[in-house]
Amino acid sequence: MMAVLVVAVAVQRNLFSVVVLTGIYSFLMASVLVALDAVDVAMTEASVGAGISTVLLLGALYLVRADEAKPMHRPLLPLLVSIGVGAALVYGTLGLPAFSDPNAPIHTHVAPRYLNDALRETGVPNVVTAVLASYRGYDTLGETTVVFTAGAGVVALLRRRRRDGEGGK
Amino acid sequence: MKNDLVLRVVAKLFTPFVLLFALYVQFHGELGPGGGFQAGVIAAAAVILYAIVFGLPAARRLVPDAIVESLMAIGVLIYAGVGVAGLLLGGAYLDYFVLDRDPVHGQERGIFWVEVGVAVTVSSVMLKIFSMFASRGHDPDE
Amino acid sequence: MVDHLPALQVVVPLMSAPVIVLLRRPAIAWLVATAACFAAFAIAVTLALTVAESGTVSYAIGSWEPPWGIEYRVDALSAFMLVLVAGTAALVMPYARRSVAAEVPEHQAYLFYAMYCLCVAGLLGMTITGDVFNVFVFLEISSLSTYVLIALGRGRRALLAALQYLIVGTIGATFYVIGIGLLYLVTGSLNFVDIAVQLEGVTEKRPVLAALAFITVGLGLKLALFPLHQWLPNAYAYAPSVVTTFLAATATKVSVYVLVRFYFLVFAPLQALEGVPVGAVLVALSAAAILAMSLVAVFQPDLKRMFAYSSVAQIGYITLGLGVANEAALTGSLAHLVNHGVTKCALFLLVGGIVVRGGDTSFASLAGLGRRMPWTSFGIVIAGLSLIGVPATAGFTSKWYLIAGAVEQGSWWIVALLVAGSLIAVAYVWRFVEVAYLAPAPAGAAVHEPPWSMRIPQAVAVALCVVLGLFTAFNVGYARRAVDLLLGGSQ
Amino acid sequence: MGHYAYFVAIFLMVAGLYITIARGNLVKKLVGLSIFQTSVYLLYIAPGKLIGATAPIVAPQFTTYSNPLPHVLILTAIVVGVATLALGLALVVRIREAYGSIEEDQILAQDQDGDGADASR
Repeated sequence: MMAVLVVAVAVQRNLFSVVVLTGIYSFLMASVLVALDAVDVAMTEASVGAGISTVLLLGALYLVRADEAKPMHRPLLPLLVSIGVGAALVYGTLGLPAFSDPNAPIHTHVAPRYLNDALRETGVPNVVTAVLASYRGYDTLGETTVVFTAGAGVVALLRRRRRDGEGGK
Repeated sequence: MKNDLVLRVVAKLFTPFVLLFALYVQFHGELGPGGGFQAGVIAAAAVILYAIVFGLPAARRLVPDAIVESLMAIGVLIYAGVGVAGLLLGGAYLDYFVLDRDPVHGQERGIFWVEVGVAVTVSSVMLKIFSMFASRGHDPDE
Repeated sequence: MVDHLPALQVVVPLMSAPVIVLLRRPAIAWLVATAACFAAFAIAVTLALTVAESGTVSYAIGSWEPPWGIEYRVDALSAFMLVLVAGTAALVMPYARRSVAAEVPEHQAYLFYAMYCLCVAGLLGMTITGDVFNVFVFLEISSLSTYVLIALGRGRRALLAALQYLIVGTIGATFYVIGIGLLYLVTGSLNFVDIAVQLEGVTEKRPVLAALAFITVGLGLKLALFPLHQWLPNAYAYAPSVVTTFLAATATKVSVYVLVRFYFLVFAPLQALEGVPVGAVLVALSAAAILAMSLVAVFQPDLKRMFAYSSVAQIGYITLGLGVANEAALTGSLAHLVNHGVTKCALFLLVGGIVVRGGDTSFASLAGLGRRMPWTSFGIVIAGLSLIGVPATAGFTSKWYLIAGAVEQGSWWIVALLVAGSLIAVAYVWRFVEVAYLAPAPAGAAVHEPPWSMRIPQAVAVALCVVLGLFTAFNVGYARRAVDLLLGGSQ
Repeated sequence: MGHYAYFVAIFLMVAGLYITIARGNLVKKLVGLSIFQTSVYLLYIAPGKLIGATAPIVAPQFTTYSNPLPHVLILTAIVVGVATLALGLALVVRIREAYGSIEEDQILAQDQDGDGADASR
C-alpha cells in the first residue's frame, strides 16, 4: 500500500496531488508504527508528517504556483545510484537478527535498563518519555535547538525588508 | 473561507478544545503516549486552524508575532536553563537528581520542565513558520 | 565549575543564540556572539591543557553513565579539534562586524549572529560527544544553520547554492543515520567506545560492512570527499565572507574528524573487516581529488571559487593520509587539518576584505590589487605559499609528514602525486600574483585597505600560517598525541 | 516475517532517494527527501518490536515491552525531518521569487547566461 503510494508520488506531476499523496503516506506510516508498538512515534508522525508538513507544503505550493515540468534528464544514473544504495542495504540487513528475535543485541544490551529501572529511577511510567527527557535528555535539547534553528532560519529567509509586513501592531 | 458561517462557528468551538487536548497531551505524556513535542504541534495546529478560517491578521491579534518569536527562544532557554540549574545545584549538566531532595522527585520535576521548554519552542516555531509562509503570499510586488 | 567545562563548551554558544534572538539589536547580538565565541575558545584551551596533563576526560551528561546516557569525551584528538573550531570562531568574530554589515541586511544581522552561534555550537558538539546519535543531532544543528548562513549571501545564486547543499547535506545525514542504525542493530549501543567493545564479539560481517559504507558516504558528502564535493564550490563562492571563512576552516574538518573516529576507534581494530580495501579506496579518491580539483582551480575566473576548489583538493591531502594510515601519514593528515584550516581561514578573511572594499572577486577586477591593497595582496601571497607548502610555512610541515608516510609505505607514486599537487598549486597562486602585481591598476585607484577591525584578524591568521610552520609544537605535537591514541586501540 | 520489514523500508528508501536525485522540480525533490528520511523510521523501529509485547509504557499487567530506545531516536529524526523540510521550502519560495521558476534546469540555464561560471555541473 505504501509502496503504491510512493510510486504514485514519483509518477504524479501535479504537485498538489503529490502533497496530498504524501500526507496519506505519512498517515499510513503512522498506522504501521502503531502496529509496531511505537505509539509516541506514531502520534508524532501523524501530527507532523500528515499535519504540519502537509500544511507547509500546501503553503509553499500556494506561493510557488507551479506544476512539475516534464523531466528532461535521462533518469538512468539516479536510478542506478538508488538501486545500488538499496542493494548495499539489502546486503547489510541480511546479516541482521531476524524480526522479533528477543536475543538480538538491541534487546539485551542497554535497553533493558530503561525498561526495568526507568520507573524506579525517574518516576515516569512512559519509558519513551523517560529516555527522551532524562537518559538521553541532551539529544532532546539538541532536537529543540534544531527546531529553533529552523524557526529562526525561516524568519531570516522569508521576512520582508520593510518592517510593516510584520505583525498586527 | 472567511464568510462561511458553519466553518466559523465550528472553528471557534474547536480551537479551545484542541488547545485543551494539547495540554492533556503535554501533561499526560509521562503516563501515556505524548509529550512536549506532540503537544506543541497540536497547539500550533489549533492556532493555524484559527488563522486559516479567520485570516492571519485575526490570528496575529490573538498571538502577536513578536511574542511568538520571543517564545521560540524562551523554550530553548527553559530547556537549557534546567541543565544549568543542575550545574548550579552541584550536579552534572541536565542532572535532574539534584533538583529536589528526593532524587526521583527531582527527575519528575526536571522532565516536567524540559517538556514545557520543548512544547513552547515547538508550538511557537510551527506557528511562526506557518505565518511566515502565509504572510509571504500577500505580496504587492508579485 | 572546572569539572563541567565539557558541557559548557557547547552550552555557552548554544544558549547565546536564543539570547540573541530575544535581544534583537544587531550591536548587542554581535557583542553576545563575540563573548560566547571567546568564552568557548578559552574553555577549549583549558580542556586541551587538562587533557595534555591528565589524559582523557569523560563527562556523563545528566549523571547517567554511558552507554545509557550521553557521554562527552575529550581526548587528545577531540581537544585538538575543539581548539581549532573555537579558535576560528573567535578569530572571525571581530572581523565579522564590518564584514556582516557590508554583506547582510541590517534587520537580519541579529539572526545571522544567532545562526553563527548555533553553527559553532553544532560543530563543537559533534566534536566533543562520545555518542554516535548525538553526533547526528549536532550535525543537523550545524547543517541547518549553515544552510541559512549560506542563503544570507548576496544574490540569488546563494539561495540555489544553499538549497543544493540542503538536499545533499540531508542525504548525507540520512546515510549517516542508516549507518549508525545498522551498527546499533548489531551492537545494541550508541556510544563510540561501547560500540567498539561490543563489535569485538560480532561475527556477522555484512551489517558492519554496510554500516562502514553508509557512514563513509554520509560523512563523505559532508566533508566534500571527491566525487561527492559538488555542493562545495557554489556554497563557498556565494556565501557571505565570514561564513565561507568559518566553514572552510572548520565544517569539513569536523566531518573528517568524525570519520577518523569511526575508522580508527571503531572499525580499524575489527577482525571482521580484514581484507576490505578501505584504505586503498580512500587513497584513490584522494589522489583524484588532488589532481582534478587543483587543475579545475587553475581555470576558475573568480578568486573565491578558485580557493573553494583548492579546498576540495586540500581535503584530498587529508583523506590521503587517512588512507595510507601509517604513523607519519596520519600525523601529516591531522596536522594538515589544522594547517589547511588556518591557511584557508587567512585566505578567505583576506578575500572578504576585498569584498568589503570593492565587492567583486573575479580576476578581471583584481588587476593591480598589489597597489590598491598592498597588505591584503601581500597576505594572500604569504598564505598562498602555505597553501603550496613552501618550507617555513604551515602547509610544508603537514605535507612533509605525508611524504614521509608514503615513502615509508614505499608508494613512490603518492610522493610524485603530492609534488604534482603542489606544483599545480603554484600555478593557481601565481595567477593571483600575475593579476595583482603585474597587471596595471585601473586609472585613479588609491590605496584602500579594509578597516582595522578586519585587518587584525587577517594579520593574526596570516601570521599563524608562518608561525605554525616554524614552531610545530601545537599542530604536529598534538597530532602525534592524537595518532598515538588512534593507533593504540580504543583507549 | 523474516526480513520483510527491512525490505519494505529499503524499497521506500530507494524510491525516495530516486525522486530526490532524479527530479528537477525542487518541491518534488524535497518530498522525495522526506520519503527517504521516513523510510529510515521503519529500519529503526521494526527491529525493536517483539511479537506479543506492548508499547513501552510500564504497567503492572504487562511483562514484555518493545524496545523504547529506537522510538526516542526516531522522534528526534522526525523533528529534524520537519525542520529540514520547512527550511527547504522557505528556500524554494525565495528561489521562485528570484528566478520565477522551480525547475532546476531552467534555473541553472538562467545562471549560465550570466557568466557560465558554474563549472561543477
